Amino acid sequence: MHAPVPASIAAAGPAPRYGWLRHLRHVVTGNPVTGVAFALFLLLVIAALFGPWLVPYDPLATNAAAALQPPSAAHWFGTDQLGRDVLSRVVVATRLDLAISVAAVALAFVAGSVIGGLAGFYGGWIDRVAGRCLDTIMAFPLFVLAMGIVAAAGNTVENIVYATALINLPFYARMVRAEVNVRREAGFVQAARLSGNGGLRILAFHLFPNALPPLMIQVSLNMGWAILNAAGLSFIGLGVRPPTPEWGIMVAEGANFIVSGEWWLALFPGAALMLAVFTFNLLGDGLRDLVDPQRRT
Amino acid sequence: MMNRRDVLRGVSAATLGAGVLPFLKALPAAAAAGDTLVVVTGTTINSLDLHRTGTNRPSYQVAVNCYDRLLTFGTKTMPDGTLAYDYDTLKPELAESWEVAPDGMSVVFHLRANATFWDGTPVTAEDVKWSLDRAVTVGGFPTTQMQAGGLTEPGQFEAVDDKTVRIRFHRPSKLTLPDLAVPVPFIINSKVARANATADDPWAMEYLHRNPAGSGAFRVERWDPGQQLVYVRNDGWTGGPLPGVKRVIIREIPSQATRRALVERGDIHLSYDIPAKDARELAAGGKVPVVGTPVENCLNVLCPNLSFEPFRDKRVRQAIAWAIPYEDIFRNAGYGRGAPMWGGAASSDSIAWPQPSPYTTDYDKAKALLSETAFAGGFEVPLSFDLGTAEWGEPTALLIQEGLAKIGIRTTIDKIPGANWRTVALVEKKLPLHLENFGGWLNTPDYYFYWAYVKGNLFNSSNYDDDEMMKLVDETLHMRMDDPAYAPKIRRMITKAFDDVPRIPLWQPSFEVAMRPDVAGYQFWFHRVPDVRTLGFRQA
Amino acid sequence: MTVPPKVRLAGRRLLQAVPALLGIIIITFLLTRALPGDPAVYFAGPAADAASIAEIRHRLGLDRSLPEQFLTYVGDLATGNLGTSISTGQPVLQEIITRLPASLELTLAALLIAVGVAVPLGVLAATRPDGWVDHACRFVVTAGVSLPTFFTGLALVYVFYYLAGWAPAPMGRLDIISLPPEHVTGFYLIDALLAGDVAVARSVLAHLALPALTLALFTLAPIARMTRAAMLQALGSEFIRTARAAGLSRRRILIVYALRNALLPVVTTLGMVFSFALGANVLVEKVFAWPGIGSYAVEALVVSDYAAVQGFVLTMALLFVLLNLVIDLTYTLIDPRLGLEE
Amino acid sequence: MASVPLLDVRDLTVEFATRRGTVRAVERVSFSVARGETVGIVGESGSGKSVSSYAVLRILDRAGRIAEGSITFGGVALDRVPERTMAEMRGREISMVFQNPRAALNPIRPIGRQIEDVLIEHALAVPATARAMAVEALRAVRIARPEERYHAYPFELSGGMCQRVVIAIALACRPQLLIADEPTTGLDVTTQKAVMDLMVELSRERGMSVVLITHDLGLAAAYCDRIVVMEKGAVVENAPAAEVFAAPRHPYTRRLLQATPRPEAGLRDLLPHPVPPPRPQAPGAPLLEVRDLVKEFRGRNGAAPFRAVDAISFTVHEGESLGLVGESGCGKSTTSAMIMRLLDPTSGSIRFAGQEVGTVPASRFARHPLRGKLQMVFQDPTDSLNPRWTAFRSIADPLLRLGGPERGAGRGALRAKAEELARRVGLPTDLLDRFPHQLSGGQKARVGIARAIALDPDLVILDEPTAALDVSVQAVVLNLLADLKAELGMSYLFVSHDLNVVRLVCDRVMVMRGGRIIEEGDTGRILHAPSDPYTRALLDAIPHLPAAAAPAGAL
Repeated sequence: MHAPVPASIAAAGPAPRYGWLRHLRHVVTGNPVTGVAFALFLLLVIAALFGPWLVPYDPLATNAAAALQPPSAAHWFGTDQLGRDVLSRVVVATRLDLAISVAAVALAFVAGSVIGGLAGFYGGWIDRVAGRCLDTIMAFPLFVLAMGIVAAAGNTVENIVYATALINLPFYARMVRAEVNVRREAGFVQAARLSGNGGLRILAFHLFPNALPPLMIQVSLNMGWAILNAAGLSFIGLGVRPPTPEWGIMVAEGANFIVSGEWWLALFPGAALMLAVFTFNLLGDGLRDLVDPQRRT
Repeated sequence: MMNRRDVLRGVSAATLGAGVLPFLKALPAAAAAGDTLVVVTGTTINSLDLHRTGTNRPSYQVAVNCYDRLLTFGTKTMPDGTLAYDYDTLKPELAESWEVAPDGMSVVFHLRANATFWDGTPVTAEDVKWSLDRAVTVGGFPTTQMQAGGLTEPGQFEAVDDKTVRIRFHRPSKLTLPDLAVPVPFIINSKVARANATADDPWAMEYLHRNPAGSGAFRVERWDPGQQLVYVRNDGWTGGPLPGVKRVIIREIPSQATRRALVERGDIHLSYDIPAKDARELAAGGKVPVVGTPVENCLNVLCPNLSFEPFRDKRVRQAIAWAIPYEDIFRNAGYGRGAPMWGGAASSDSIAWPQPSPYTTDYDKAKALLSETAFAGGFEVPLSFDLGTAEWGEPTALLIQEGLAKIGIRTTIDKIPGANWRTVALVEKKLPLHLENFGGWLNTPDYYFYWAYVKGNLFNSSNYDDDEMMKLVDETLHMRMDDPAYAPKIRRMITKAFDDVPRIPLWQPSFEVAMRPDVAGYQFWFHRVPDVRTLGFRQA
Repeated sequence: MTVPPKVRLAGRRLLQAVPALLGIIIITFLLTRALPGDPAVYFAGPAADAASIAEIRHRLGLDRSLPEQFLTYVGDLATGNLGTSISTGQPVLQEIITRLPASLELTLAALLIAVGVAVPLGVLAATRPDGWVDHACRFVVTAGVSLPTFFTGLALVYVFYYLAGWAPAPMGRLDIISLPPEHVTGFYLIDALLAGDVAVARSVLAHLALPALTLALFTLAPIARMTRAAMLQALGSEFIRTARAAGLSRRRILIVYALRNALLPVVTTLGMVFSFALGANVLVEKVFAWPGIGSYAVEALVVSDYAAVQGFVLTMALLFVLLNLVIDLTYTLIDPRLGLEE
Repeated sequence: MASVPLLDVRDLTVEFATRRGTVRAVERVSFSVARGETVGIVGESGSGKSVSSYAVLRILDRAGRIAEGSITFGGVALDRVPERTMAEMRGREISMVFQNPRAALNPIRPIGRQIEDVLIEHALAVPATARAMAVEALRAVRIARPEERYHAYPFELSGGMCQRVVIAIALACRPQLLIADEPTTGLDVTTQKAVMDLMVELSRERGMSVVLITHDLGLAAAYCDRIVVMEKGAVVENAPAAEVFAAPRHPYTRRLLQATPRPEAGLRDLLPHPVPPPRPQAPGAPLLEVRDLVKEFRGRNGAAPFRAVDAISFTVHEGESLGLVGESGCGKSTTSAMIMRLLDPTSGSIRFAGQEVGTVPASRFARHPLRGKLQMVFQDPTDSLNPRWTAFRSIADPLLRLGGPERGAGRGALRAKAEELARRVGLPTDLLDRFPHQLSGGQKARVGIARAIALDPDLVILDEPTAALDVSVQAVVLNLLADLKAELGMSYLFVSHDLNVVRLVCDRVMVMRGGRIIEEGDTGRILHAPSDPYTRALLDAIPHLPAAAAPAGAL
C-alpha cells in the first residue's frame, strides 16, 4: 500500500457485530485460496474421522493372490506386495498422520509459547538461558536431531511426535519471544499494569493472544513439516511400526518400487501426503485471519 | 597417458585414499571399455583387514580378492548351469600340495615355489606361520572362526622350511581343512607387516587396515571409504588362472532402487546381492541375466524364544509351526526364489541340510495343539525382525502376524535397528519371537546345529537347551561324514529339531546377482561377498 | 573505543556461540549414549563370546561411568581427536574432512538454484499481490515443499535417468571413468574448473543437477515466501513512497530501495533454510549415493557408531555457528544500523 | 493573478476499491496553485487532503484510482500523460515531502546516495558529478558539515535533520512545485519552526510553489498565501489566507477555527456551542509529593550512566491540574512512568496520599491498595488498547482486577458499570462491543479515559492525551477531561509538549528540559512572562492563528 487508505474508509460505516461463524465464513469466502484450503482440510478431517468406515477393504488384510496389482476397478489405487488395498490404506492412514502432526505441533506450540513468552516478557537471565537452549537445538540440522532422538528412544509413534515437537519448538519460542518482546512496553500493556494485572496475567491474556496471528502461519507450516518429517524417518527405517498404515512409510517403501514399475505404491500415498502438506501450508493465511480480530471488518 | 599410468602403478599402498591420484583425471578410455568391470553393492567396506576388530562382513572381500589362503574350494556347476563353489573339493591356492599325516593329527603343506607377494618377495613358510598365528591370536571373529576348525594356538603352526608348513591338530576334525579355505586364514606379507608393526600393535593392525600386503590376484588401487574400492589385477598371481579383467570397481550405492536402475540400464556390470523381488522380475524380463543360488546351510526361520513362558511348551511351538502361511510367505516375501522348506516327509531318511520340515499350513491342527496347552485362548507377543533384513523380514512378519491371529496369538511387529539387533537378539537373546537367517560357512549339518541349537551359542537365539541335542552335536561336529555313526546321529538331530521346533524353517533363501549379459564367470560363494577373481567378459 | 563496533559485534556473536556449543557437546554425548545397541557387540563381530565382548568394551572405555566417559570425550575433543568410526573404520575427522565438501557442494548448489528461482518469484509475487502470478507462485513453491525429498529424488531419477536417459547414473559425484580433480577446495566443480578440465567439470555438473534440483525444490518455498512478505513490507514502507515521489525508476525502486531492505529477513531465512537443507541432505544423499556427511550420519546412526555420530553432529554445530556468524556479518554489511545501536 | 496557474486541479474524484465496494475518498475537488504561491490544504483526518496530493503525483495506492477530473501542471495534463512521462515529472517538476521523515528515508542507504539517486535518475548529474551536487543539496538545507553527513545513515540523524534531508531530496532537481504533506507533524515545536522556515526560505529563493498539507490551522496561517479547507473529501472553502481567518465562510471552517487552541481562548471557547465552565476546584492538601526523583539508565558498553530524570521535586495538590511540558527526550515520560509505578526510580521519594510509594517495586505495585488510585490516560489511543479486546473488555479489565463491589457482582453488574462509564465519557454504549480498529480516534481516546477513571482514581496522569486527535476532537476531549476532573474530584498531571493545550487545562505548569525542571509557576505567568529563555523559545515556536481569526465567542 503506497498511500494510506483514508481513515474514513478504514473505520467508516457502522461495523456490524460479527459472530465467530460469520467471521469464519467471511475468511473462507474472502480469499479463494483459503476457501480451497479449508475445503481440503475438511476432506482430510472427514477421512480421519470416518476413514475406517469409508474404505472398501480392510487396510491390514493381505491377499497373497492379488499382490502388486495396478490400479483397477476393484482396487482404485492398486495393491501392495502383500495384496493389501492401497486406497484403503491411504484413507485409513489419514487419522494417524493428522494425529502425529497435530500432536507434535500442539506440543511444540504450547511448550514453545511458554518458554518464548517468559523469555520475551521477563528478559534478563531467563531470556539468556532460554535463548542459549534454543540456539543449541537450532544448531542441529533439524532432521538429524529428530533422527537421533527417535533412534535413541525407539521408533514409536510417541517418540516421533516428541522428536518432531522438539525440533519445532524453537520456532515457536523465538516467534513468541519476539512478538512479546516488541509489545512489552506497549501502551496497552502499561494500561493493563495500571488495571492491576500481574506480570503473568499480562503475558497470558494481553501479550500472548497478540502473538497468535503470525503463530498461526507457523502452525500451518509445521503441520506439513511434521508429516514430512515422519515420512523421512520412515525412509531411513525409523517410522511407525508395520502394519499400521502411514503415508510416510508407504511412500518410503513404495519409492523402492518405482523403478520396477509399481508406481502406484508410492504415487498415491505420496499424493495424499502432498495434499495434506499442501493443505496445511495454504491454510496458514486463513488461520491467521481467523484468529486476528483486526480482520473482522 | 602412459606416464600417468606408470605413476598410478607406482603409487605406494601406503598413500591410498581419496585424492591420491592427482595426476590422473580419468582412467584410460580403453580400460574403461574392456578392461574394467563395475560391481555395485549396497554395503560399505570398512576395513581392508579382515582380522581387525570391527571389520564388517562386506569387507571380507578384500581377504578373498587380495590375499591367498593355503587352500580354496573347487567349483561345481549347479543344475541350472550356474557356477558355485564346491564344499566337497579342496583345491590348492598358495599350497601346491598337502599331506595329512597317517595318524590324522597333522598336515604338511608345500608352498608354490614361484609364489610371490606384490612386492616381488617370495611367499615363505614364515609368512604363513605369522599369518595363521595372527588369526588365532587377535581375538574376535577370526579367532572364533579358527577355533571352529580346531585351530586355537600359534603352537599348532610350524615352518618346517622355507616352503613347508606343518599344522598340528588337537583332535582330528573334518572341519579343519575346509576351515583353512574360508577367507579368515589368509596369508600376509609378514616382512611388510612386521616393518609396520609397533610395540602396541605387534600384528600391524593399523597398517594393514588401510594397506593390504598380500599375494592375491588383485591389489587395492584406491579406497574411498563409503564410496568405492578399486581393484587392479596382480599380473604375477600364481594362485589360480589370471583374472579376465584388469580392474574391478566396487561401487557402494545405498539405494536399492538406484542399483536396480543402474543394472537395468547397463551402466554397471554386476549388481551384487539383489532383493528377491528384483531377481524374479529381472529374470522374467530376460534382458538382465540373474543368477540365484540357494544359500547352502542357511535358512530363514521363525524363532520362538524358550525363555518366554508360552514357548516353553513344545505344543505351542508346534502350533505356531502349523499356523504359518508358508506358501504366501514364499511367494510374497521370498518371491519364489530359493527353496521351500515346509511340507516335507513326516520322517526323513535324508541327512541333507537344510531339508523341508514336516509342517504345512493347517490352522485346525494348530488350534487343536494350542487348545491342549495352557494358552488355549491365545496370548500376545511382539514379533521382531532386523531392520537390515526388512526386505523379506517385513512381509514375512506381516503374513505370520495374520496367520497367528487365526489361532488367537496376537502379535505386534517390532523393527529392530541393525545395531541393536545383534545385542538383543543374539547376545542377550531376549526377543520372544523373531525372524532369523543364520547360515553356516562350513557346509555340514552339524556345523549349523552347533551354532543354532546349542545352549549359549550365538545363533541359538531361541535359548534352546536340550541335553540330547548337545550330545549329538558334540559327537558329530568333528566326526568324518563317512563315519557309519554319522548319518544316524544327524538323522536323529534333524528329527529332534523338527519335533522341538525351537526354530521354525520358512524357506531357504537364494543369493541373487544380476549382471549385464556380457559378464561371465560369476560364481557363488558361501561367504556371500564378491569374489571378483573369476569375473570377466564374455567373448564376442 | 579502539575496536571497531562491527568487529566487536562479530566477537560478541562468537562468544554467544560458546554456551550453545557446550550444550551441543553435552546433548550429543548423551544422545549417542542413549542409542540402542552395544558398540562393543558390534565391534566384536559375529561369533564373539562374552569374554571378547567385555574385553572390547573395556578397550573402548564403555565400562566406565558416564561422567568419566564424558571427560575423556571432552579431552579427546580438545586435542582434535574425534575418534574412529566403527562403520567405515576411518578416523572420524578425516571422514568428515573428505565428505563435508560433497555435502556443502550439494547444499550450496541447491541453495543457489533456490535463491535464483525463489527470490525473483517472490519479488514478482510481491509486485502483484493477490494477482494470478502471486497465486501461481504460491501454488508452485508450496507443491515443491509438500513432497518428501526422497520421493522427489527417486521420481526425478526415474524420469530423467531411467526413462529419458538424460541424467547420468545416480552414483555419486562423478562418472565411474572420471577421477576426482585435484583437491583444492574439495568442491569438485570448482576444482575441475581450476584444473581447467572441462570434461570433468561437465560430468560433475551433470551429477550435481538432479540432487541439487531435488533439494532446491524443497527449499524454494520458505525463500519465496519470505521474499514476498519482506518485499510487500518494504514496498509498503514510506521511503518507497518518497522514492516514487522523487521519480525514481521502477527498477531502481524495486531493486535498490525495496529489495535491499527486504534482503535482511531473507538472509535470516536463508540461514534457516540451510539448516533444513542439510537435514534433507541426509535423505537426498541416500537416494543419489552422494558421498556426503548426511549419508554417513544415517549409516552411523543405524549402527550406533558413537564417534561418527558425535563427530557429525559437532561438525554440523560448528558449521552452524559459522553460518550464523556469516549471516550476522552479512546483516551488518546490509544494515548499517547494526553494530552501532542496540 | 490572472496568469495561468502552475497547478490546476479540476473536479478531481478519487476512488478506492475496498472489500465493501468502491469508496470515494475525494469527490470533485478543485483548487489551483499559482507560481510562487504557497497554498495550504487544511483538514482533519479523513478529509482527503493527502489523497488529493497523491493523486496529483499519481502515487496512489494500487487500490486507488483517479475516477474523474483533470490535473493540469504547467499545461501538461498529468492525469493523461503516460506513466513514463509522469515518472520524469516526479521529483523534477513536482516534489513531495512527507510526514515522519525518518521513515521516509531508505534506512540502509547513505543519505548522500539517496540524493544522488534522484539527481542521476533525472539526468541532472552523472555519477562523477553527483556527489558534489548531493553535498551541495545538503548544504542548501543548512546541514552542517555536509561532506561528512553525505555518508550518514538516517538513523544517525535527528528527526529534524532527517526532514531536511527529505527536503534536500525533494528540492535536489529544483522542482517548480513542492507538496509538503504534514512535514512537521511529530517534530518538536522548535524543530518544526526551523524546518518550516527553511522550506519557506528555499521556496522563495527558487520561486517555487508550495502546497502545504496540514491539520494545523496555526501552521497554515503562519506560512500560506491561500487556504483550501477540506472536509470529508470535498473542498468547503478556498480563499486567500487572510480572508479565511478574518471571515470564514463555511461553517466547518468556522468550527475548525474555533476548536483550534489560541492564546486568548479558554477551554470552553473551543466548543461550537456555549457550555457553562466546569466548577472550579480549590486546590486542597498535597496529594503527590515528589522529592529529588532521579532515574539513571545504565550506559552502553561502559559509557557513563545517563540521567533521564535529574533530581526533580514537585507537588500536586488535591483537585489541581499540573502541567508538565517539554520536548521529546526531556524526561517527562520517564517521570510519569515512575510516578505511575511502572518504573522504579534510582533514588528520591514519591509520596502519594501520604504514603511512600516510590519504594514499592513496580513489579509488585499491581497488587498495592493504591494501584487503583493512580491511573493514566495514554498518548496513543491505538497503542494503549489491546487490539484483541473489545472496548467493553478494556474498560472492564480494571474493574475485574481491582474493582470493589463490581468484581464479584457478575457480568450484569459489570456491564452496567461499564456502560455507565461509557456514558460518562460520551461513548455510545453500542460501541462497547467493538474492537479498537473499528473505532475512530476520538472513540478510542474515550475508551482510554473510561478505563482510567473506572476505579475512581485520585490522580490521573494525562500523557499527551490529545496528541493523536484532530483539533475538533481534541477540543471535546479536553473539555471532557476538565468536566470529569470536576465531577470526580481528581487531580491531573498533564504531560504535553504543547503549551497551548496545557494552558487550557492546567493551573500550574512545569517546563522540563534535560531531565530537570527549569521553570515552574502559574500558567498565566509562564505564558506571558516566562523567565527562562528556553520557555520563551518554546512559546515563540508555536504557530498562532492571526489574532483576527479568533471567532469572538460562539457564533
